[in-house]
Amino acid sequence: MWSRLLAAVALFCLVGAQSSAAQQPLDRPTLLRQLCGEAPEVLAGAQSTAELAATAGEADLDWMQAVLFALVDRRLSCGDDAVTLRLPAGTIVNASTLAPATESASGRTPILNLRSRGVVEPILAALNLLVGKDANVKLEALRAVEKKPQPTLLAIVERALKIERDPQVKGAIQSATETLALRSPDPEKQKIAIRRLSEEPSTRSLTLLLNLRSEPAYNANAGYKAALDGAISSIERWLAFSNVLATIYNGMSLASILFMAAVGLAIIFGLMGVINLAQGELLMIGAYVTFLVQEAFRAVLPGLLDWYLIAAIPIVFTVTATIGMALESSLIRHFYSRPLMSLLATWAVSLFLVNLVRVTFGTQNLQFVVPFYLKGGITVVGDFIITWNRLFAIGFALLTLGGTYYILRRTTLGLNMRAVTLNRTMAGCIGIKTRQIDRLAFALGSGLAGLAGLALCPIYNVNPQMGTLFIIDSFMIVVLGGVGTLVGTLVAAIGVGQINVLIEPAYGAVAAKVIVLLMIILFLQWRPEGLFAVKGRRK
Amino acid sequence: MNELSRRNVLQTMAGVTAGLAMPAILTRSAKAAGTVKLGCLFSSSGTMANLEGRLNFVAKMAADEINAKGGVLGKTIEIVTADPASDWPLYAQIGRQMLQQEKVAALFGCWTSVSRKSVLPVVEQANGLLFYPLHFEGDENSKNVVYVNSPPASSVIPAVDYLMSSEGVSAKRFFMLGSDYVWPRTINKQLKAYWKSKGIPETAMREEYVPLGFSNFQTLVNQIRKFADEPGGQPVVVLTTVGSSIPDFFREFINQGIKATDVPVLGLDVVEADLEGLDTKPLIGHLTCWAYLQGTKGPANAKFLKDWATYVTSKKVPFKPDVAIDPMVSTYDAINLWALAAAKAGSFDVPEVQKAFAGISFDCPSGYKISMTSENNYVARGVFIGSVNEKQGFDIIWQSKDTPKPVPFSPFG
Amino acid sequence: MSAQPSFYSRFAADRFYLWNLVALVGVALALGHAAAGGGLLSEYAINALGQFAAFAILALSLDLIWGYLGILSLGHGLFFAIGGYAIAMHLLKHSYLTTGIVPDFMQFMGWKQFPAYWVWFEHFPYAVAAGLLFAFAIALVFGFVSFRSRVNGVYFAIITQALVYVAMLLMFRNDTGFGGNNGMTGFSVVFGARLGQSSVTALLALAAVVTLIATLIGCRALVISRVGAIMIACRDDETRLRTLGYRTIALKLSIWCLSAVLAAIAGMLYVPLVGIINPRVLSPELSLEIAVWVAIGGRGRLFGAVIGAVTINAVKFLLSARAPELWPFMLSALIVLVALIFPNGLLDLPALRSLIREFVKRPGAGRLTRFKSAS
Amino acid sequence: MGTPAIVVSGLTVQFGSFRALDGLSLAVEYGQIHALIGPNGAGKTTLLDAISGITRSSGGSISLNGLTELTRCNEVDIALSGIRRKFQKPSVFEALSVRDNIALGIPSARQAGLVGQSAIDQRIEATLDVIGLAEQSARLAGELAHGQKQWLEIGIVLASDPKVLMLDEPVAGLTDEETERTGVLLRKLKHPARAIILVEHDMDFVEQVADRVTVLHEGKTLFEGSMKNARLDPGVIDVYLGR
Repeated sequence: MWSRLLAAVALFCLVGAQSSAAQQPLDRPTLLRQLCGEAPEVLAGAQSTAELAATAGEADLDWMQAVLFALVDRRLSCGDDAVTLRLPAGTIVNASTLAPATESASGRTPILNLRSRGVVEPILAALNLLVGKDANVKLEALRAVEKKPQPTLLAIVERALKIERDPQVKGAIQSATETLALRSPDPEKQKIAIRRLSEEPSTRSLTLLLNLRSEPAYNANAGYKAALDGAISSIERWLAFSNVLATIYNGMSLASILFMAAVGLAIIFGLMGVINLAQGELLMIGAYVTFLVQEAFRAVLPGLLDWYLIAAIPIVFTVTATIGMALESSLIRHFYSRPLMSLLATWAVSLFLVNLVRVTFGTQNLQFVVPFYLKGGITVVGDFIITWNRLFAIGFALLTLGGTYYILRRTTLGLNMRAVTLNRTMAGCIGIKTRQIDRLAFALGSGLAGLAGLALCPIYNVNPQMGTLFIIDSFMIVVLGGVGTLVGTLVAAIGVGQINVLIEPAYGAVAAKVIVLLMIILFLQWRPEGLFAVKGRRK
Repeated sequence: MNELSRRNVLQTMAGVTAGLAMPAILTRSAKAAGTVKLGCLFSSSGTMANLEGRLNFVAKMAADEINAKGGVLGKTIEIVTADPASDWPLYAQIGRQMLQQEKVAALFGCWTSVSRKSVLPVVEQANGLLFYPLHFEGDENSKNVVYVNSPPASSVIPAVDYLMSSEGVSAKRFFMLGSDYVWPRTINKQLKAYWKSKGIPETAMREEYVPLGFSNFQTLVNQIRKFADEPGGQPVVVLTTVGSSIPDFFREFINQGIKATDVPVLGLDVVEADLEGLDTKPLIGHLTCWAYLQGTKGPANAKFLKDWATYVTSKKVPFKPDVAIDPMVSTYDAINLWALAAAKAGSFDVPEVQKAFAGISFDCPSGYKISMTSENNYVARGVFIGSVNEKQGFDIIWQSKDTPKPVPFSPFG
Repeated sequence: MSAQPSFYSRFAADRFYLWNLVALVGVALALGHAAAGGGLLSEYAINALGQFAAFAILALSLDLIWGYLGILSLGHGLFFAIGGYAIAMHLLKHSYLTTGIVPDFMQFMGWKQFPAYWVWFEHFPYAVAAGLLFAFAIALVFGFVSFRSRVNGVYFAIITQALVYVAMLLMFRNDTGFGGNNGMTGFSVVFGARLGQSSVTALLALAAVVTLIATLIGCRALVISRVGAIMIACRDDETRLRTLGYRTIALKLSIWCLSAVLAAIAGMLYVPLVGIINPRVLSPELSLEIAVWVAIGGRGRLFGAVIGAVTINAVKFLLSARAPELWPFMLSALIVLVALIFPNGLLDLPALRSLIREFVKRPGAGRLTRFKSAS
Repeated sequence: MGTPAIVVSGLTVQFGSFRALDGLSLAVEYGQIHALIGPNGAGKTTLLDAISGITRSSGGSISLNGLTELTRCNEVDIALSGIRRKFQKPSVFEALSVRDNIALGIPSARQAGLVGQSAIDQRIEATLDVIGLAEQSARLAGELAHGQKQWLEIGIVLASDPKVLMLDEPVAGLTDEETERTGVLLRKLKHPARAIILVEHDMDFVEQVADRVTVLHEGKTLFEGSMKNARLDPGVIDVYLGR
């Protein structure tokens, strides 16, 4: 009895103390000193900011947001005499007054360790929720707060709910508070939270809900049990669905890479029967040309830097196609009747190109600016994230497919190429310049390899050796699909991509690759002409 | 990298032309009268080239410095380099060639444990000396190898302790992702035993391996995301992939939107050079541990960084002048340690130099005074834990008080 | 009137072959001298000679099927590796039983005993037999399915390349029980003698050279026999040969298996000399390089393969220590030169002679004519 | 007349949607030279391919001596059952000597009815004599003139003393004198226990040597009989010989 009373009094005092602290004016210099200090002090400073934010005035809120943002972004500079911060625009201001200032000579930037960062970032998000200027910023901030719910932040969220004007944001905050009530002692509130969570299925939600099964209410309250079990099974269903989607997406993204690496080869091999082991290096050169385009943009058009990837498309194609054409007329054309020698000769070319690039550019990975449109991704459903860079690769592969199909089916060049593929002598007899067609086809195949290199820039490391990764895979794709059929190459790429991704989680990446390659080898023993083959007289 | 321009191209041309003048190069080794030769086993081609390549130049820089002070025992050091092309047996081949044909006084080299293991029988048979500049899995103590960097007990374990402490992230669950070879396997084996001794259940540990040079981490990062969302406490990733798999992994990690505050990555082999191709802003906070980080304060480091920058610009070295990584410093230390030992022994003979190791010490750029004892061939080094910053480098968030005594054989596993 | 010349006169007909064989016997004698304690050759040279001999056998094995049968395998490293791994397993287990040092891979995998398939590998004859049989079996199965479904030419080449690549990926895995990426190293004892002693090295090198001589004689006997004629016929026109009533599948299969076994023998001789084997011998690049040795030395001439293998490797050894940057450029230039101008290899003396004659006849004529290739 | 050497009935060979042979039926007798003529694409070479097992048929049958069903055999078994074929493009082994080439014509001594190395050598000498290349026996086949190559190939297919001999354009590209000699050679090859199938475009040559002629058109038989009658047949004139 006494103890309970005591507890109540203590609680009262605590609340009182807190609210009285909140009414005190913000001591900016002290706070800054804390944020400039060692890790425990930073934590204490951040915590007191969070507590103050529930009641602080608007000017103080803006200030707190600016300082914490600068801290996280490492724009804060702690000098012995003064603390300054660099605004995102670049101007240096006094951290206490936000008046223009110069950086102190002794200034050093405080480093957040992981623990502090884990605390500061949600607080900053909560502040953004209060003072953010844009609905999107606020929604993102809300998500961040929801992800790491801290008791001190609940008051801020409640305050945000009160002052929010935008109905969309207000609604989102409303539902977030309901979700955050998952740990509330009131089973009814919990039930609402459970329903909210089941509407956003993810492994995380599932974990949160599974924990609730140990709550006393689970066994005591039938309605509660039903709500929880229903929510869990609903999430599990969504997760299963999202896993299927994720597998398909991963498979398609692998398939798109395989297809792009293989399509140029398919054209060259199909038309001329020459195996170009330097195809991977043309791909690598495509990536390097993309890099040079980026550097050119950086030097000449820094404002449009994000668009270098698009601008590089025609340049990469032209450069690699020209290299391919030069290669064809200087070397490859001598090997049309000696395909085995062509293997060695093109390997020599590949060796040469790799080493040429190596001594010119060095061995390090090239540094690419990731354009804003390729950064990150979007959660579609459950755990399924669509990452923009892979979507770019898929889209690019589709465009390549469309373009190649168009060239092969709708242009004179394509018609001539198909004629030469079917019967070289006859095509020559009816006046097709087979030499010229060879050269153009080789240029096309090389250009496509270059484009594959471009599309890989945002996904893979670009270095002189990158081409060798692809060569065996793309050959197997071409042969599996059947020589000389675009559809075959496409189907083979999709098939191999999907099977690979299906096997990978169970047996690991290497085993998946081994199994898939062995399957292809066996298949080719059984059907050497591949999936889609043009039949003709043997010999 | 931004200045790959005519100069580089011209350099290449010059290289190729020089090659055509082969005989001139072949006669080079004839002028060996007043010199003592040291051999380098670092690849300038293949998967390891980006990392190992720069160590050749550091060795030359260290030798130049020593030579400028009058050399060792009155002789100038000549550095002999080669290209084992990231091909492990070739390290053994070239190592043999250097010891038996070139008669080098000591070898400096290898990055991966595989390559060291392949050279080991060669140096043991020829009774040579190999200075190995990488931190590694330990459990080895050959009298013919000087382990300049730290075994796990004095580098990895402190970093893991930090992650598990409340000062770190109070890590409870561990996803181990490594390249499939001896170093990651051994490290993970020891870590598992260590965690077991700390009462962490098996269910809180996951172990995955990818082949060297693996690049498609989409599925694995999916798995990590899942693992992180499962119950049981704060997850961390212990990353022991090497070479190009490191940036590939981080790229996918960024794209799937995982932050260091959600799932921190302790990248045991991540150096500044691995971050070169990346936008590291979304990676801020991930951790690494080494016996040297570029950000360390102190005159020794300032001098080292300045010397390296000058060396790179004056000798047109194809690496960044403003990036220094632990193995570079370790190689620098190694050359100096050898010179100290040889000077102390008064001889270049391996048995004499070996005897002289006990008690030598050197002011390492890391700011620590590193030393060797008669107990083993390990060098006592300091330990740093670094956190990735937005400038493709590391901020030091923890460092050891002094140089812990190296423990070659792990008590765990 | 035109009776078939005797076997011996045909064997001796090729002077080039004979003189080279004599030179090889000379090398063997020098190595024998070294094994007996003579100091004529440096230890490094002895080791290098042994390795070159192993490579030469490997090149010969490829020449047999490529040069004489027209089947290009870009996966011959597979058989080389099988031989190498078998002998490495023997050495490792033998060393373990003698010295008690647990192999590295078992240490880091936390294994207390050898996997089941390592049983009996401490017995040398068993290890050799197992290695050769395994190489033979793989070749038989793969060759049978390939040749039966008429997979040949570039298809066969790239499928073998994929095969060796698959094998490499597989062997990189540590859980296969073959040491993963690390491979196997740390062999300390061979036949009870300490590996690394110079007399032991000389004996190993001598074994390699003697095997090379035996292989050369055997191959020569084969290619000048009727089977040799059938092989060449099969290389040049298989359909023609089949319509004459020859079961070319059986022929190809037997030579292919023979070639695989030879490659495995080469691997067995190579590994004790270098003291390490790891999956890098399974890299597609190495297998391509074997084809390059043969092409540069000249296909379809036994000593072409040997000289190609020895020269390329000697230059490579020399350059990777002295001017490492240069080697890939030189190699690619050599390949292109051979592919474009000397399709029968750099030892194609008649082609060289007529090339010189052409230059002399038409001074200033810059264009080089290509010479007709054998296939 | 006894059993025909080769009986083709209802044979169909299809490449994709194109029928190279369309229900073709034909009988070739022993002791005769049976010529197949017709315009390009009529299916002459395809028929030889089908008989020798190089091309798989999609319907119909081919039997040897009324017993062996050839459509179910592969080309090796067909060759070993005594059928030999000379290709349109001279297919000799250029890297081997003339003698080795002839020797390769005897895949199995027992099957060719020869016992002992001396019997084989005798057969080789005899064949060399017949084709008139005895003087050239040590030369490489690749060094021979075009006409000599044609004869060498006939020698190769002759060496095993085949029951059925198929010759695809043996005089294509030969001089008149060489054609003359080939004609003489062909008549020498006629043998009561041997059937010879000849595909040729040289009508005069066919008229000179053939006992019987089948004219093919679009994979079907257009005419069968003597060459003299073929020249008079309006259908044949229409599609092939021209007016």
